[in-house]
Order: sequence, then structure tokens, then C-alpha cells
Amino acid sequence: MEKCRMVFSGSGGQGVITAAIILAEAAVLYEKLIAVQSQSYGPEARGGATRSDIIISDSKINYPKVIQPNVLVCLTQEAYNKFYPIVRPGGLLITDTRYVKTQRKADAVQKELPMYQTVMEKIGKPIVFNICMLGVVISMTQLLKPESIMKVLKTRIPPGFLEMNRQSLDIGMAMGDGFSK
Amino acid sequence: MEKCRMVFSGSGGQGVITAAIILAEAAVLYEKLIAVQSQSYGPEARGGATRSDIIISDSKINYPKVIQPNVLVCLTQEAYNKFYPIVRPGGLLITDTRYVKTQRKADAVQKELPMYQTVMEKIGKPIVFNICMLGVVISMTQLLKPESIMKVLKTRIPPGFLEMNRQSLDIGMAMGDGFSK
Amino acid sequence: MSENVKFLQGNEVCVEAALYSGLDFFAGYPITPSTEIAEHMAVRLPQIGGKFLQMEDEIASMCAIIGASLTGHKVMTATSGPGFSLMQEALGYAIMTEIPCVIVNVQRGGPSTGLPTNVSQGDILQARWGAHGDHAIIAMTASNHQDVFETTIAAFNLAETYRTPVILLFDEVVGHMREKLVIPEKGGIPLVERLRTSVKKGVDYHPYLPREDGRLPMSDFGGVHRYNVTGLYHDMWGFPSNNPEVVQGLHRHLVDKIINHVNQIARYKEYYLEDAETILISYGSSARSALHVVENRRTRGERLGLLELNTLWPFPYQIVREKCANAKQIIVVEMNIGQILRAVKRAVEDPERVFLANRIDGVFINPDDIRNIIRFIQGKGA
Amino acid sequence: MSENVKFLQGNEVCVEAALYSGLDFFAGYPITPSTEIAEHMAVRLPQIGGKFLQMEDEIASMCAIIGASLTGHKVMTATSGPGFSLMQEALGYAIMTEIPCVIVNVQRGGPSTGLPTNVSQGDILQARWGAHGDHAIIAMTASNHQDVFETTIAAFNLAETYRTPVILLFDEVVGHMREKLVIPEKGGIPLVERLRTSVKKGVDYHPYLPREDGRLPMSDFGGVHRYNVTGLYHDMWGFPSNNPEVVQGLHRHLVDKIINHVNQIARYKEYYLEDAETILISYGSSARSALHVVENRRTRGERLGLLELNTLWPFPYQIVREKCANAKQIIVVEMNIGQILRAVKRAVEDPERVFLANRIDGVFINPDDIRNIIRFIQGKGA
Amino acid sequence: MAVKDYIRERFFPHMWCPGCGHGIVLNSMLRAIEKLGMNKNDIVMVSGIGCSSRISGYVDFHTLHTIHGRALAFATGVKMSRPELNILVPMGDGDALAIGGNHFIHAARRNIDITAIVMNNRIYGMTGGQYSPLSGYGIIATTAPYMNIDHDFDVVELAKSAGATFVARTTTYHVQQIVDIIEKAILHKGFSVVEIMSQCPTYFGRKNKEGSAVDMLERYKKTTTPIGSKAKKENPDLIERGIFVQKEMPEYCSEYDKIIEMAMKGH
Amino acid sequence: MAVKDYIRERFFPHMWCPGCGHGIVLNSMLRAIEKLGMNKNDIVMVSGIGCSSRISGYVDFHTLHTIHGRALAFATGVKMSRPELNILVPMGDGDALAIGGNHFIHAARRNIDITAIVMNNRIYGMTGGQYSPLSGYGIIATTAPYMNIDHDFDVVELAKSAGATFVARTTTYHVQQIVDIIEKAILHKGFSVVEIMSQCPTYFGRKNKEGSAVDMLERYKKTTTPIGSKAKKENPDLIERGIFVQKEMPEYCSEYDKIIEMAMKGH
Amino acid sequence: MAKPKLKKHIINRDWCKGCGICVEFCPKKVLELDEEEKVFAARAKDCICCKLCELRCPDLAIEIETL
Amino acid sequence: MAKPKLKKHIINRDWCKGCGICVEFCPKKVLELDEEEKVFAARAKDCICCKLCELRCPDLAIEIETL
Ligand SMILES: Cc1ncc(C[n+]2csc(CCOP(=O)(O)OP(=O)(O)O)c2C)c(N)n1
Ligand SMILES: Cc1ncc(C[n+]2csc(CCOP(=O)(O)OP(=O)(O)O)c2C)c(N)n1
Ligand code: SF4
Ligand code: SF4
Ligand code: SF4
Ligand code: SF4
Repeated sequence: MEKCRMVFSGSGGQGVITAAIILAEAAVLYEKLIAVQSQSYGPEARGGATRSDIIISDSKINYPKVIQPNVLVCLTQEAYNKFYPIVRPGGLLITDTRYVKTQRKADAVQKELPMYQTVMEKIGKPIVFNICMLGVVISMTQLLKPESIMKVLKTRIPPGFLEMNRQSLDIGMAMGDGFSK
Repeated sequence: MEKCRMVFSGSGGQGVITAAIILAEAAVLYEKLIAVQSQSYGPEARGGATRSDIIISDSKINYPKVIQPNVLVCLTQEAYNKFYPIVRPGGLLITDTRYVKTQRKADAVQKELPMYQTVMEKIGKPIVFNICMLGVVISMTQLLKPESIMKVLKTRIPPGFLEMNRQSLDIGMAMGDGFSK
Repeated sequence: MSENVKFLQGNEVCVEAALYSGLDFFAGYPITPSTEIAEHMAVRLPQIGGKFLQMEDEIASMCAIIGASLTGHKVMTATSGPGFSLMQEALGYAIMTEIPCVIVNVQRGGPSTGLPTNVSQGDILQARWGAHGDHAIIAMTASNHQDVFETTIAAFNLAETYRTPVILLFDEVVGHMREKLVIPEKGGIPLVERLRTSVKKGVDYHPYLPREDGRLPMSDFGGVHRYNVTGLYHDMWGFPSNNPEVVQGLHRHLVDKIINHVNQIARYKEYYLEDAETILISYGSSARSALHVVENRRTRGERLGLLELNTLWPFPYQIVREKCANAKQIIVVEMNIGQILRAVKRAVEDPERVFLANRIDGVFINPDDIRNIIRFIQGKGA
Repeated sequence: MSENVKFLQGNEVCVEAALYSGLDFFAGYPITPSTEIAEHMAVRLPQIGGKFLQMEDEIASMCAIIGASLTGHKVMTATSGPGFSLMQEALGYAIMTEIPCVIVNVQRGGPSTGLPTNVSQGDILQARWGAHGDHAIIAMTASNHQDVFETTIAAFNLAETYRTPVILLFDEVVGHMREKLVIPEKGGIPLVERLRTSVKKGVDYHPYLPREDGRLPMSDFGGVHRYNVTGLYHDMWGFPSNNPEVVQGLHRHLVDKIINHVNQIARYKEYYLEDAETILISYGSSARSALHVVENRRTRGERLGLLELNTLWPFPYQIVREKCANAKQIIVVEMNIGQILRAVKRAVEDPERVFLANRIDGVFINPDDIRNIIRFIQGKGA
Repeated sequence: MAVKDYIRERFFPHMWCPGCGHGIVLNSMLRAIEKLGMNKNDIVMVSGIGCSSRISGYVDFHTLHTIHGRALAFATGVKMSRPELNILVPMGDGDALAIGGNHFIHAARRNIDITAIVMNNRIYGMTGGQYSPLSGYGIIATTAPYMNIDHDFDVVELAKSAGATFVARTTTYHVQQIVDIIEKAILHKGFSVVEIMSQCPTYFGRKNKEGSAVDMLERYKKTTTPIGSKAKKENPDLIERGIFVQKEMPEYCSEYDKIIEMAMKGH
Repeated sequence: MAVKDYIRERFFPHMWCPGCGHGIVLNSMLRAIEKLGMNKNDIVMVSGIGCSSRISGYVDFHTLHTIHGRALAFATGVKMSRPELNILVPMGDGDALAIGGNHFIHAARRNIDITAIVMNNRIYGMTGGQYSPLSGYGIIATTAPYMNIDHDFDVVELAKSAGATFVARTTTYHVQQIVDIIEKAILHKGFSVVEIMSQCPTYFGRKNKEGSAVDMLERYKKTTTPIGSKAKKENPDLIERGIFVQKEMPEYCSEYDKIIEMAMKGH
Repeated sequence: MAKPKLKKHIINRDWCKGCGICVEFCPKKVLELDEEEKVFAARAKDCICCKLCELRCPDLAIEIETL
Repeated sequence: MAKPKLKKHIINRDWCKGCGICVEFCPKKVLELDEEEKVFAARAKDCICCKLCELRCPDLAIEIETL
């Protein structure tokens, strides 16, 4: 398996870092893969675009940061403007239609999806927006099984909220479907 | 002129350090001599025997401490017991009869003088005890003129007290007289 | 999935390792990028009946753990640059009074407030010389979570063995990065417990009289032996003394107990050193970038090797000299102006072989930074 | 007797020199053996309309002088080991913000409370590396009162020239000893005054933009230019920045402005070096014992010499190397475990020539201590 | 001069979170200064480290952004060396009363003419939500995950007992009162302490289920009352707002001038 | 057990000057402990640096002689890690309230069960007579050669406002009262502050022309009065002696036990 | 002094963070947030120029200009 | 309880620093300092065993032993 290098970006409240952690944790704990997650960190770095790097692989990972992601997710305009140039040529660039108006074409498979809108329509809870995004990513990359994500979620959130997250994950999976490269 | 190395020792309240400073200052400011004064120092070193070293010379003084004094003054028993062994063979050892009972004989000219007692009888003020001791030292060593001492005192104490100090100095000079080696 | 496989932040790994070592007292004050250590301690300690204290500042935190260590507990505090500077006076007290404790400094960009959220390795020499007066110190670091775990345990073990504070010099990248950790079964890693005196009640106990083997058995405050602890020079009972023999004896003891055991204290890892023509020397997170370069050059048959230092102080001069004996070039990879570079130059023969690959702009050093230096050194230019 | 001949304690000499330099603000907290500096300042400063502040601790003292320097004053604080440790964080702030100030450390026995009333030179490397993060520093010392006077003035001059804190590392013997001082006429020793910007009101002023000559003109707080001062990495206006170019630029500037001027900053004295076979290297009070030995051996025709260092940091490597080029033996005379010894070894060719004559028992090193080492080195035994 | 003339527009929008009370403090403080018609060159703002302390970067005065907890010590040096300047020292609750507590009580004791403003959000915002000495018993924070057992200081009582000669408290809901109190505090000759309860929706609010910034302001409205109000007598739990102390006492810098006089008289 | 059984005789005569009040504090403290019949192994004395702090070297308890101003921080670590021990923390006025002021107010705020004794001689004795935060306006010290312009803290008021649950004051003249108060302070569960005015004839006395130790004790007798006495009403300048605060409040260590319970319940 | 009359609400969309404080505490409910969570004057004519929005805005993003 | 009767004043001359506190505050003026400035019981028979000297001695140098 090639190392998969991903960057999730957006704004503080959107939970991109949480999504990154869930993804990497799922890979490590439930898919016997090796993963490293890191972030441009911290409350003192408040404001501006948040970014989290994830590398998933079946072999040892030394350098933990991502320079050229083959999967780049941008959930705000600021994040998009800042990061779209770093996507690996031929890589995958995922944006949300509500928050990002893509301008120039990046040399990558570019997916503009109405993730936020759909989540709000079908579930109405913005908190699970990031899980929907995860659904898109795993279905597009075929990196790991949705069950693994759900297993992690079980350890992190109250039972009452699981169903909502499952739905959101499915919505994302559905949107991602057919795009798997 | 040979370097003259002196150690004044006693207890906190007796003013041996002040005496040492006055002597050295007088030598430097009013006799164009070179002098260094130092002390085993400080309030944090409270209790035990106080000691002050003075070196007076007409040539440069590098090492500022006294290892073997040729003049040693001890104003308490504790100071005597602690320091009498260091006096330079053939040197001068001055003690006060009220505070010190000398035991073994040190290889030095040993002078036991009733300085305190005389000062109390003639002046009745213990504060000038140390000045009397200075009188003894300068008359015995012929190191410098009493006027030089008085000049320093003028800069340090209120006019009202000068006379008392002058008397005490004279008492000391008188005791010292005839002993000059 | 096995209970003891975890996916954690380096800071959390440090906490789990401390608990594994038997820590049950922590006092600290929040500061980026070390804060998660305090936060995770606040959750975990009460669960095992231990105590977590958030003090009014770093000075108080350092003082509190010293007090708690004296009653017989394994203790830790954690901070970053500014807080570490504030701890220096109390750290010196722990050195002078020989009280075991572990201080974590998760390094960020300095000097001063610097770059609170960026990575740096700028406090290496402060860890060595930050406290006033002559002294020796043990300081260690690590580059990956399994090592963070083992090094933290080693820190507790060395603190007890030598009755001394031990400093863990992590950095923002290792502290905040998440990766896999496998927690060994209890007993999987040997622990050094507090060496307590065998002297019976009523018999004269000497808190500062070393045994043959150099170790000083302790007696818990509140126990049957009442003694004195002071930051003044002191005799074997712990009472102040300015007797020159006593002073010189203690002065030398404090330094020698560490530097005479440099090889026992030294922890390091070697990668492909046997035949290496170019040796990279690195530590902490920058060792990951260095290893990245080494392994990927090796696939091209280039004879690169890496010496990763886990123990920084006392500096393992002899080991470094030996390992580097046959290297054509030695490149120190670190994120400061060359703090370990100086030590390496002192260690090896013909120091002209030693080069520096560093970054001081707050950006994590990456493989290309190192590759470029190698090209330059090898005369290949940009 | 001429007005300007005085018989003073070293600590008082330091005060008189500071006043001669134009100091008019001092903040401090008492500690043996530096207390007389604060006490004498308390008497003298109000006499010239200056301000003396006794703060609640050393941290506050350091902070207060930085604030006062910003309004355009020459400032100083004074302390000893424990207080110096507490000042490290704020000292780092002054380094980062490039604010001129002078910090006196009258050294006593360490580590910790150590020996408060005894002499030591144990804080030399702390002065270099005590604050967190990479940085450079200027530190100086002296062995006699005329030198204490001149070195203190030099400290103020360098602080203004390089916009940096300067540390004066005196010791208990020099601080408490009394000897003659001749105070030069005003103007006798040139003073470097605060370099103020020529930028006019309303024109954009850059507090952190060096001129061609590398100096950074200042503007007094309360004056016509409003700007920002921060301990974060900052741009030329003083506003926070984590732009890697800006960070690296400032990082290098802070270090280079000092180490690139090592020879201009270096102050030292040579005694009989021309033909010396054995060179003693010393500084502070121990240099007096060293000179004693040298002069008294010279009378016996032995070829001894002394290199007395007044500037310790940045260490004058090149100068030491050159001066020692032809010496058979080099003996570093100091009162610690060899803090300057390391620098000398790094400086000279074939470091095997370098030996240490030291004392670490709180007793002032005396000529015999040095003579014995010389005998041993010369193979004459005890 | 308009409020905008007192700020450094190029750094806006500021770094504070949406709805952060610190922005309201900034807003009101500027209006107080505007009403006093002060000259920007006569004002020095000294701050420490924290979200609150970032305020100094946004105002167009002489600004000194120092280290955590020490702002008042730096400010003391500025004031003593240049007594004619007006010194404003905004501080977070941790900055002022955790690590900075000693400088706080000593500045008060000296009665040096500095205006200290405690932006009290009852949490460490900058480091992500640890409890502070003003959080209070029972609240939740990242370092008090079960509940906080530390009692809180009463800033007003502490400032009083330490010697502050002007002591007041209000909240970010009561903006006109902030303006009024800060005006008086600046005019007061001596050490003045103004505690302003300021919402941190991001950490304190979220952790303690106090809802949005709006909800937190509502709470300030409901849980506070003017000093000595009837409401207070009926419900002692209410927090009093207003000026608690305002007395004339010799100020430190002018006291020091007397020392200079004595010394110059060779007394 | 006799008083002598609580001391380390071999270090006597102690290092304090003739007539130093610190010796009287030592004397009375030992009698209080004797009356309580405490076991020496159950007592930890933590002190800082100063003449006063040397007291820990003379008593036969577990003794921790720490660094200047930090005794209460060390003591907090000892107490939290071994709550069953009795912790005594004697401090000088500089130690407790200059450099140590922050630890003082925070220990009080937490109401941790420690007995803090302020040996208040209104001067820095160990370093030779500089003014302290308790010296008071107008006094003379080596660092206030003209006169002191710093106002002093009222230890009682400060301790109260910070949260101490036992606060008392007396002098070295009133030895029975010292014994009585220290007894109660030790028995009190929570943070107790006992201020004992203690003469320093060597520095404070000499500099301020207060004469010998005897004269200074006479002065304590004349210038103090029991709390709320008639004399106080007639002469407000009199300093009140006695117990100002004594209230039951949850103590910090026992509060922490609740946290452990919650955490273990997996709550 | 005569009641001030509204000229316009000057809203700085780049500074507004949509916290809703001005919206909530406007006595006349003049303001609203748009879909981008920026404030706008939905019922400008109801504005009584009390300037409470201007005073309470944590971001200095809204100003009332009067005639 | 019966009035205690004096057995003797136990004075530790090595510890006594001659501060005179016990002398001054002895209600019966029993104590005096000798020429070496050490305390001694000049009028032992007047002693009423109030132990104030013992309580006030800063040097723990005087003790009242009763029968
Ligand atoms: C010496 C030191 N210790 C700790 C920190 C980390 N730190 C920065 S701000 C802060 C506290 C912030 O809380 P507060 O002062 O209440 O201000 P707020 O951010 O809530 O406005 C801390 C602990 C630091 N910068 N320096
Ligand atoms: C960090 C530090 N600063 C300063 C000192 C010096 N110092 C020792 S004791 C002391 C103050 C003594 O006064 P106080 O606490 O009132 O006790 P006292 O000696 O009067 O009994 C000072 C300033 C020190 N030891 N450590
Ligand atoms: S974290 Fe809290 S205090 Fe900091 S900016 Fe955000 S809301 Fe304001
Ligand atoms: S200096 Fe003062 S406090 Fe210190 S021992 Fe002497 S009398 Fe007591
Ligand atoms: S208060 Fe300010 S920031 Fe908040 S919504 Fe209104 S205009 Fe926007
Ligand atoms: S009180 Fe004690 S020390 Fe003082 S004179 Fe009496 S016995 Fe001696």
C-alpha cells in the first residue's frame, strides 16, 4: 500500500481536527494500519485556517508531516485559498459548496460537494458535518471500513448521538460513492 | 616598607570591622599608602567570631586576604581560641584582659591590655572601645598618625562624639606607647 | 482490539508512562505546548487515587512536587520554556537536596514568549546550565511514542537511582503528534522504586551518607526518622555546614554521581552505523526527519547512518566519539543554532568533519532541509 | 585630599560607576552578597533625582528596569545566584525585545542557597545559557576596584551600543573588599548614550529595523512614536509575526549582533605574556591570586604570565588562541568546576596543555593553591 | 477623535473568538478614553500574556506586551520613570491573580497611579480552558474535569485589603457602566482596580453549559445588581456592580518626590 | 514531654541575636506543641529563608528548610501527599509577604490545612535591615535611609480577604497568648494564619531608635490591645490582638478526596 | 438635545463574526444575521439610534451614523 | 492546686545571651545579670514561680524547677 497523505483544513469550529483523529485512530486500532496525525496547533494559534495532517500506511512512518497531500479537504474559503496549491498533482481536492467558491483549477481531481447543506437538510445538526466529510473521504479513498469509524465514535460520544453520526457518515459515503479512484 | 598584614577579631557588636575600615581608609586617604580591607562577611554569617583582614603597604596589593598576620587583635575568647594559631612567628598579638584569658603561649609578642576596662573607667562608653584598640595598634606599629584616624572619624560621626573618640584613641596610644618595635 | 494498544498524543503518552512508573503526584501550571500533560493528569490521577494540583505558577509547582517527593511519592511537573526558566531556582534546590523528581519541558520557540505553538529544540543548554552554581543534570528526549514511553520510565528510574531531578526535553511535534502506543504489561519494563533506609527506628539515620554503591537511602517525611533538608551546604545529617571539607565533598558528590555514570545513564539508538560514511546525529522529533533521509538514501545504496541520542546530559562523549570514529562526515540535525553541535565537536576527533543541519524559523525540519546540506557537504551544490 | 579618591567596597564602586554612566533608575531585592549595591543606590539615587525601587522580588525588579529603560533611562538591577535564577525569564524578554539594561550578579556559593556569604564563580555558564531559547549574551567581570569601575561603565556602553542586557558577574570577594578608587573627571571615560531615532513625528518609525551599522535607534515610550514591544517573534514594527523569514531573520540578528562583534566587546588585560612559558588565565577575584603568583615568580625569573579576562561572553576564542599560541602550559584559575576551562580548551590548539587550578569549597583561592598546581604540572610533585 | 482613531485597524478583525467579552472591554475602554479626550502619546498600555493581553496589540498607544503575570511590575517601572504618563494595565484573571497575584497586591499596597483592568472570564482562554483562581468552586475546566474544588478570590475584597484606593466591578453586559467606571478609574490618582466580568463562550461557556455569548450576557444581567440594591438584600447570591472604594491617598510617585527633596536637601 | 525534648540541643545557643523575638516565638511554639502532646513524627516544619526560617533547624521534627518565599508551596506538596501530617510553616515578614505573597494568598484561598506563622519583625533581618512590606510608612531601613514611603499590608485583612479560615495576631510580649493561639491554630482544620509581632533589636530597633529588646517588648505591651477592647475605641491607633477569624469550611485535602471518589466511580 | 435621526448602519462585514450580540440586545430588533452569518439592518426604519449595538459589539463591526 | 514552691532556677550560662528580658519582666525582680552578662537569681527567695522568665527567654536558657 502506498502511503496515503491527507490534509483536512477548515475553521476552528468545524471539527476537522477531530475528524482527522477519528480517521487515524480507526486505521490504527481497527484496521491494523500505521497512522500519524498532527496539526498546526493550539488555542494560542487561534484564528485563521486550522489544518490537520494524516498519514496512513502499512509501513513505518518517520517524517510525520504532509508536504504534498494526495487528499486535500478544504471546508472554508480561507483554508482553500491557503492550501489548494499544495495538493499533489493528480491528487484529490474536496471542498464544500456552501463555504468554498473554487477559483483557478488545481491540477487534481476536484470535488465540490454540498456536504454541509445535505447534513443540514437531512439531519439538521451542524456538529456532524465533519463526520459526513469523513464518509466522503473513506468512500473515495477506500482507505478503511465505515465500521472502523463507528467503533471509534462509540468510544468517544454518548450512545444517544451515535445514530446521528452513523447517518451523517452514510450521507458522506453516498456522496463519495462512484468517485473511488 | 614591608607589607603590614593585620587581623582584627572579636564579636559582632564590638566594632572590629569598623575599626579595620577606619584604619585602612586613613592609610589610603591621608597617608598616601595602599590598603585593602576585607572581612569574613555578613549578617547571614551571624554569630561566631567576626574577623576583618587589613593589609597596608606602599606597593601594589594583589592577594587581599591575610593568612599569617603580623598583627593579630583578639577581643573575645572565642576569637582568640580560633585565631591565635595563625599569628606570624615573631608577630604581635593583642588581647583585651576583660574578654580574653590567654592560655598557651603563641610564638609572638603577646600584649594583654585592659582596653575595655580603661575605656569604661575614663569614658564610660563601650562604643569607643574599638577606637581605643586602634590607638594601641597605631602606636605599637607606628603605621600612621592619629590625626589620620581622626580625619576619617570626622567624616563618619557627628561632631558631638568626636571628642569622646579622640580621648579613646589617646588612651589606646598611651597603652601602646613604648611597645613600638 | 487489545486494551493496551492506544492512539495518543505524545503528551498523553508521557502521562501514561509516568503512571506506569508509579507516579501518583503531579503539580503544574498550564502552558502551550505542554498543557495536555496537566490536563490528562487531571483526569487520570484521581482515578488511581493520586493527586493532581494546579498551582498558582511554575515556581509553586516545582516546589510542591519536591515536597511530595519527600513524603515518598514519585512526582512530576510539566512546562515549556518560560515556565522552565521560572523553575530554575527550585530545580537547583532539588539538585542540592537530592530529591528525586521528573520535570518535563515540551519545547517551543524561544527566546522569551517566542513562538508558543511552533516546534523548537532551543532549551537544551538551559537544561544543562539554567540553575545557578556548579551542578550536573540528567536530561533525556525521544522521537516517537514508544520511546517517549520508555524514556519517561527511564527518567523516573534514574531519578530514584541517583536521587536527582531528571529533565525530559520533548518538543511540540512529539508532544502534539498522535501515533500508536503499545503499553507493556505491568512488569514488562523494570521499575526502580524509592530506595528506603533499612536503619531501624531510634538508630541514627544519615540522609546524606552514600552507601558503598554510591546510592543514598531515603526515609519518608512523616516516617520514623526525623532529619533536616536544606539548600545550604550540609553534612550527612542534612544540617548546614560551611566546613570546607564538607562543602567540597558535597560539591563533588553532586557532580560526580552523575558524570561518573555517564555510560550507565546514556540511552541512544543506532541505525546503519556499521558501514556509514556519513553519520547523522539527532534527537527528538528532528531524528524522525533524519531517519527518513537515512532510510530512503539506503535504498539507493548510499552509506548513511543515524545516531539518535535519547540521553543528552550527561553528554555521552565517549560513545559519540567511538560511533563516529570512521565517519567521513558527521551532520548534527537539530532545531536550534547548534546546541548539541558544540558537544559533538568536543566529543569527536577532527571536529572539521562535523556539520550542522538545522532550522530556527519555527518550521519543523524536513528531509529536504537535510538532503540539501548533504548535497552541499558532498560538494554537489544546490 | 582630592574629592575623587575614595576608599570603598566593590559593591559601592559598582554604584558609583553606574551613576557616572548616567544611570538614574534602579530596582532590586536584597540578597547577600549584593545587598550593598541596593543599599548604596537607595542613598545615592534620590540625591541626583533618580529613582530607587525595592520591589517584591527579583522577577519584579527585572521587569521594572525593563519598563524604565523603555522610557529612555539607563537602568540596573543587582542580585546573587538565587535571584539571578529567578530573573531568567524576564532577562530573556529583554534579549528578545532588545532593551538595554545592566544586571549585576555578585556571585556566592551555589547551587541553591549554597553558601550565601562565601565566594564562588559558579554562575558563569548560567549567565550564558540560563534563559530558555537560543540567544547570545554579553557578560563581564573585574578583579579590582578601578576595573570594577571601568567594566561597569563598559557594561552600560555595550548595553546601549547593542541594545541588549549586559551581565556583570562580580563575586563576594570583589564585592565586599575595600580598596582605593580614583573616580575620573566627568568625560574622562567616554559614555555611549541612548541612540534615539532621528525619524520625525508622523513619519513611520521602525523600532526593529537595524541601520547600516547594525544599530537600532530607539524612541522613548511616551514620545512621538507609538509602537509595540512584545516577547513574541516580531517584525520591524514590533508586531507579532510567525512568518518563517521574519522569525529566522530576528533569530539570527539577536545572536549575530553579539557574536559578530566578539573582538569589539572583548576586554582583557595581559601581564608578562610576551615570553611566558606558563600562562595563567583568570578573571574576577581569583585573578588577584593568580597575579600574585605571577609577579612573585617573575622576581625569581620564572617565565609566568597572566591573561585576565574582563569579558567572559561572548568568549574571545580567537584572542585566547593567539595569546596562548606559544605557551607550554595554560592554567585556568577559577572558583568552580571548570566553567571557563571548557571555553579555553575549545579555544586553544592542543588542549592537553590546559590545566585547572580551582577551589570549590567556599574558600577564596590563594597563591599556594596555584603554586601547588604549577609544581604538579611541572612534575615537581607536592 | 473617533473610536477608530484609537485602534490599529490593520490588525482587525481581531483574534478573539466570536462573542468574546474581551472585544466588548476593548470597545468600552476606547469610548472611555475618547470621552476623556486623551492624547494617544500620553497613554502606555502594558499587558501580560493571555487572550486578554492581546488587547495591547490593537490599540494605537505605546504598547508593551510583556510576559505572563508580570504586567504590573513592568508598568511600575514605566510609571516610576515617567510619572506624567497614563498607564493602563489590562489583565486576564489568570494573568492578574494566578501567576501575577503578588505583583497585584504589591502594586495596590504602594498605591502607584496605574489603572488595572481585570478581564475576568473565569478561565485560562489562551491555553484552552483550564481553571483559574477566579473560576470558583464546582465549575468544570480541562484541569478540573470532575469539578473544581478551588475557591475563588473576591477581587474586590483582595484589592481593598491590599490597599487599592479605587476598586470597582461590572460586566460586559453593562457597557455604559464600563465606560463610566474606566473613566473614573483613569482620572483617579492612585492604584485603581476595575474587574470586568467578560464571557469566554469558547471555553468557560461550553464547558459549563452556559450557552452562547448572548446567553452569557443575559446571565450577567440576571446575576448582578448595583451595590447595596434592594435586590441584593432579597437575594444575597447576586453579585454587586459599581464602585466599592474611591479614596484619596498619597500616590507613590509623588511620595517618592518627597524622598528626592529630602535627599537633595542633604537631609 | 518537656520542651527540651522538642529541640535539637546540640545546635544551641542558636544563631539569633541577643533579645531576638524569634527565640520567644520558638519558645512559645514549643510549649503549645507540648500542651497538645503531639508526636514529633507527626509534625513537619517547612520554612523558607531568613533569620526566622532558621527556626526549623532547632526543632526535632521533620524539617524542610527551603528557599526564600516558597515555604507554603513546598508545604502544600507535603500536605497534599500526606494529609495526616501536621504542617507548621513559620515565615519572616519578607519571606511570607514580599517574595512569598502569592503563595500566601493562594494557600489561604485553597483553605489547605497548614498553620502559617508570620514572625513579623518589620524588617529583613538576615540580609541586614532592609524594609519589608510590613515595615510601614515612615520607618527607616538600610534601603529606606531617608524614610520608607511604602505602606504596609495588614496581614490580618489580607489573610481574611484571601480566604484564610483562622486568622490571629499577637506579640512576643504576650507569650501566654502566643501559646494559646498557636494551640488553636494547630487544632483548626483549614488554613490558619498567626501573625506574631517579633522584635529585631539589631536592625529594626537600632535604625528606628526603639532601644533594646526590653524596650521593644514594653512597646508591644503599650501599643496593642485585645480585639474590641474599650481602649481600642478610645485610641484607634492601638493594634488589636486576638483571634479575628475562626470558621469551619471544607478543607482542601478532604475536598480532593471527593474528586478521587467521583473519578473512581468513573463519574 | 433633539433625538438623533438615523443616517445609516455602517457594518464592517470583514470584522463581524456573527456572534449575534447586537441582534439579541437591540431593543427594537432592527438587526439580523444573513446566511453568511454577517449582521445587516433588517428593519432599519425601526432604529432609535440607542447605539447599544455599536457599544456592545465585541468586534467594533457596527456603527450608527446619525444625521 | 497548691502554690508551687521553688526548687531552683536552672540557668544555662552557655545559652544565655544576657538580653535582660527575664530580668526586666520578672514581677519580683528576682534576676540580675552578672559582669559576664549572664543571668543569675539574685533574690531567689522572692521567686513566686510565675515562670514568666522561662516563658519569655528567647534562648531557652532559664527554667524554674519547683518542688
Ligand atoms: C510563565 C508562563 N506560564 C504559563 C504561560 C501560558 N499561559 C499563557 S496565557 C495563560 C493564562 C491565560 O488566562 P488568563 O490570564 O485568564 O487570560 P485569558 O486568556 O483567559 O484572557 C497561560 C497559563 C506563559 N505564557 N508563561
Ligand atoms: C530568591 C532570594 N532572594 C533574596 C534572598 C535573600 N534573603 C534571604 S532572607 C531575606 C529576607 C529576610 O527577611 P524576613 O523574611 O522578614 O525574615 P527575617 O530575617 O527578618 O527573620 C532575603 C531578602 C534569598 N535568599 N533568595
Ligand atoms: S478563548 Fe475565550 S477568551 Fe480567548 S478569545 Fe476565545 S472567547 Fe475570548
Ligand atoms: S538580625 Fe534581627 S531578626 Fe535576625 S537574629 Fe538578629 S535580631 Fe533576630
Ligand atoms: S455584535 Fe458585532 S460581531 Fe456580533 S453580530 Fe453584531 S456586528 Fe457582528
Ligand atoms: S531572657 Fe534568657 S537570654 Fe535573656 S537574659 Fe534572661 S536567661 Fe539570658
